Amino acid sequence: MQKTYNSAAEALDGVLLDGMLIAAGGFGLCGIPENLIEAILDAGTKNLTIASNNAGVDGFGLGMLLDSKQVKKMISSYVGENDEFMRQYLAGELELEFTPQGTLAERMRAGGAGIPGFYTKTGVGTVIAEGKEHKDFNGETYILEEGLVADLSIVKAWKGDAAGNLVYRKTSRNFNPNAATCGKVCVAEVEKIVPTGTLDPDLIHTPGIFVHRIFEGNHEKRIEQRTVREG
Amino acid sequence: MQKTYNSAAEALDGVLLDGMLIAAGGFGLCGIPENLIEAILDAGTKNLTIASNNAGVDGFGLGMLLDSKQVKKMISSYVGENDEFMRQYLAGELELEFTPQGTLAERMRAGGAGIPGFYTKTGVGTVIAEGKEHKDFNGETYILEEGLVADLSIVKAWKGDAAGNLVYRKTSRNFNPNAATCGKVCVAEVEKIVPTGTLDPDLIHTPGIFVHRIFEGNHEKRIEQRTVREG
Amino acid sequence: MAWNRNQMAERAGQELRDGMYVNLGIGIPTLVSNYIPDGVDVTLQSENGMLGMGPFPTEENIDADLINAGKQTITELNRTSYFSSADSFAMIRGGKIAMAILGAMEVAENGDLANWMIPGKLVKGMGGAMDLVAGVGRVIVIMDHTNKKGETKLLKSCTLPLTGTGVVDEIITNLGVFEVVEGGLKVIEIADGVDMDEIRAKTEATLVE
Amino acid sequence: MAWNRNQMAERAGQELRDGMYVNLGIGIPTLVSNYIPDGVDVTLQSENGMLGMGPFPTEENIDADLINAGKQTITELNRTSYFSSADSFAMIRGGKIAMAILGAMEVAENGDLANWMIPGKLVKGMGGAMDLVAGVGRVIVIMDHTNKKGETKLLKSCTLPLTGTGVVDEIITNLGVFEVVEGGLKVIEIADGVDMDEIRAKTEATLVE
Repeated sequence: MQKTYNSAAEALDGVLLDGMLIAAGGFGLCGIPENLIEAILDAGTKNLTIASNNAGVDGFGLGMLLDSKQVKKMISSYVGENDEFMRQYLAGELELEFTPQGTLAERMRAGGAGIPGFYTKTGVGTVIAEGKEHKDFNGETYILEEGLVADLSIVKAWKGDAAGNLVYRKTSRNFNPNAATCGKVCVAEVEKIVPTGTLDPDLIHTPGIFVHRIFEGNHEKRIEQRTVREG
Repeated sequence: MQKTYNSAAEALDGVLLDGMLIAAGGFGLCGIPENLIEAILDAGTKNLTIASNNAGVDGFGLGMLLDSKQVKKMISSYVGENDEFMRQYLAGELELEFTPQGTLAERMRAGGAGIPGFYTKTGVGTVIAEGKEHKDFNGETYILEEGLVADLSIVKAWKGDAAGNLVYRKTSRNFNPNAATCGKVCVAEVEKIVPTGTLDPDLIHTPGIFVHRIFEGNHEKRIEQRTVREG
Repeated sequence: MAWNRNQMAERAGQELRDGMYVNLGIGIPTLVSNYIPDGVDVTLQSENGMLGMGPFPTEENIDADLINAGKQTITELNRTSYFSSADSFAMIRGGKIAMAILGAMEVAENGDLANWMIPGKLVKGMGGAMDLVAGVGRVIVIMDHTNKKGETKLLKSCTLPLTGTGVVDEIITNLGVFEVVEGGLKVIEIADGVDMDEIRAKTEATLVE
Repeated sequence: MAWNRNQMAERAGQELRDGMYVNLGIGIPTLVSNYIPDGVDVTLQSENGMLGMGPFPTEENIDADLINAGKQTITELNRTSYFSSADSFAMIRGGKIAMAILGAMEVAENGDLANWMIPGKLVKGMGGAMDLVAGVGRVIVIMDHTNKKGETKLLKSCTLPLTGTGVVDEIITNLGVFEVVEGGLKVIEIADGVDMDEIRAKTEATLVE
């Protein structure tokens, strides 16, 4: 069982298809699968639907796939950092399914966990609830949200091993563990591939069973809002 | 904010009520909250409903609360190691809500996550599905299971700190992190309380927000099936 | 006169209680962390996956892997833990966060909140706001009493797409503090240099005694 | 003649493919781990929260915190990871486990399975079996062809409470290997010293060619 690959392009070989649904990890530009996004740009795969909390910024992250018009639809909670996104959306060139952040994370987890639907209070009484089944539990109203199963998951971790076990670092964890579970195929890029057996089995965030392919990437790790206090 | 207590009895002071619903961690006798169970035995709290994967063995773990007739009902997936359980159940002295193991774990997680119901394939076409709502997603039939919210969670971890952060060890993790989330109050017993700041924040299994009270206990850690190979 | 941003944040700080887990929104709510009263130990949650948020870093401590929900670089504390987005919102939806303090475009007298979208104009998204207002124990809004055109933001009913219905418990504006009660908003505090006439003139929502 | 327990386990081992994640039930299925073919790398999942299950420990390596779903002491491997019960069954329900091999009381010709309860008599519970058969890619049953009274366990329809409906893909008994196909069970292998007459005599389920 060989899960390690030498590059993003190799790791994506044979799994990209026009029109596919991709689930991506990352929050803002933190913990995004930079190398895999670039490889999808290079591959030119079209009509993508991408489930990702954000849409990158102009010229970086998923913003690159918007610039190249490879994206048909985004499933996101917040796209406010990307002017090209806004332009394409307001011009009707891009579809957008707004999903509250917690609902999006839970939809990914549910999809990966074989749960096709769950009820949540989030969005009741708002446009998010329109057209969705409503149901009362203990006198309160909830709406039905569906699990999200993607054709492909692309995630970024800090360390990983050849068995596909992943460990994330600080808030770059975010959506990555959830996205990793919901793809029929999951490709992970890591900062460092470590020898199998060196990760503490009690402290693995994503067990290898979820990860089909893994490679070591180069990460710019761009910072969106550099805020500091006096030293 | 003081979360640390000196004993199980102290940590349970004021939270036990006759007729309450308790969610307990543990699988078999592995990772069970031994000290808290003993303290509930000493407190003599009655008519308990206990959600726990297993019911202990005769004379140990939750079996002690069965012997003392403190339990009205169990919500469990497997009770086969306990003769007194079987006797009380077949005599009609004890209620039992059989819940498949994965459904029980997910019901605890859902209850803690504000999800009042979710759909699962588990149990479709069996007695478990009787009386439950059925719904089709993508041509397959699922049943609705409800989130479980307990009045009290009792869990056992390996290490914890004064902020309530918990780390579990090997397969003694099992239901503990899920049970911890679903109680209105969660009391945790640990083998060792460590100074706050010594647990790696990337590697905490149960964040302190879930844990209201914590104490250091003494653990027998009885083994049910001692199986060995030649050395 | 009225309160400035820092005074509004300071007033919000008085709502904090020892031991609380709190989520602070972007903007003025973020300033509340500067006004946590002495002796009150509050743990800040950041919905991108962190409990125990520390102050902004010094220049040499900036870490690209450590940001808050506003995408700002931050630091950790000794009690900090990190978790996934699903686990973060499990906490939020599950009612484990005692209080959220956030900004708003409009609040209605029944507690309806609009703070995420201006149709045809501003399309940023709700982020975690809908989850927060649905799941958190107590929701406090901090905002200016009027918008840039001088129009009130405390309305009989919201005109913008809602973030949640009947979710706001208290509103802190530059003019005072308002509690959402049966029948409308109750004035529970008036800012220095402001009087009830000014509040009445600048409020569309029903004010109850 | 027919196959003994170890031969049945060995035959099941031939169903394993390189890279598979597999869950083995209690009893004969546990023995399958002794018969993983050379060159086939299989990762065993234990539903109490472990991936990468190793062999039984030596006496000095027994660890009370390390057991399998049968509550037996076991060991870990270098690729092992541990997780919660909810995460474990997320894996199972989510279809990440390629194969489950488990025991049974009865199997019907349409793949119905009964292996958890004898009403009024045996009340142990389903444990994780209902989740496994609902979620796992391929379900293989290993069991004796007949019960202690000599009655067949391969039925037209199950008489005991079901664990799942239409879930079994293949049955390995002491008499042979049977695939669940349209219309009934197809004999795909016969044990040494057994013939079709014996199989027909001991099987109630429809046998299809």
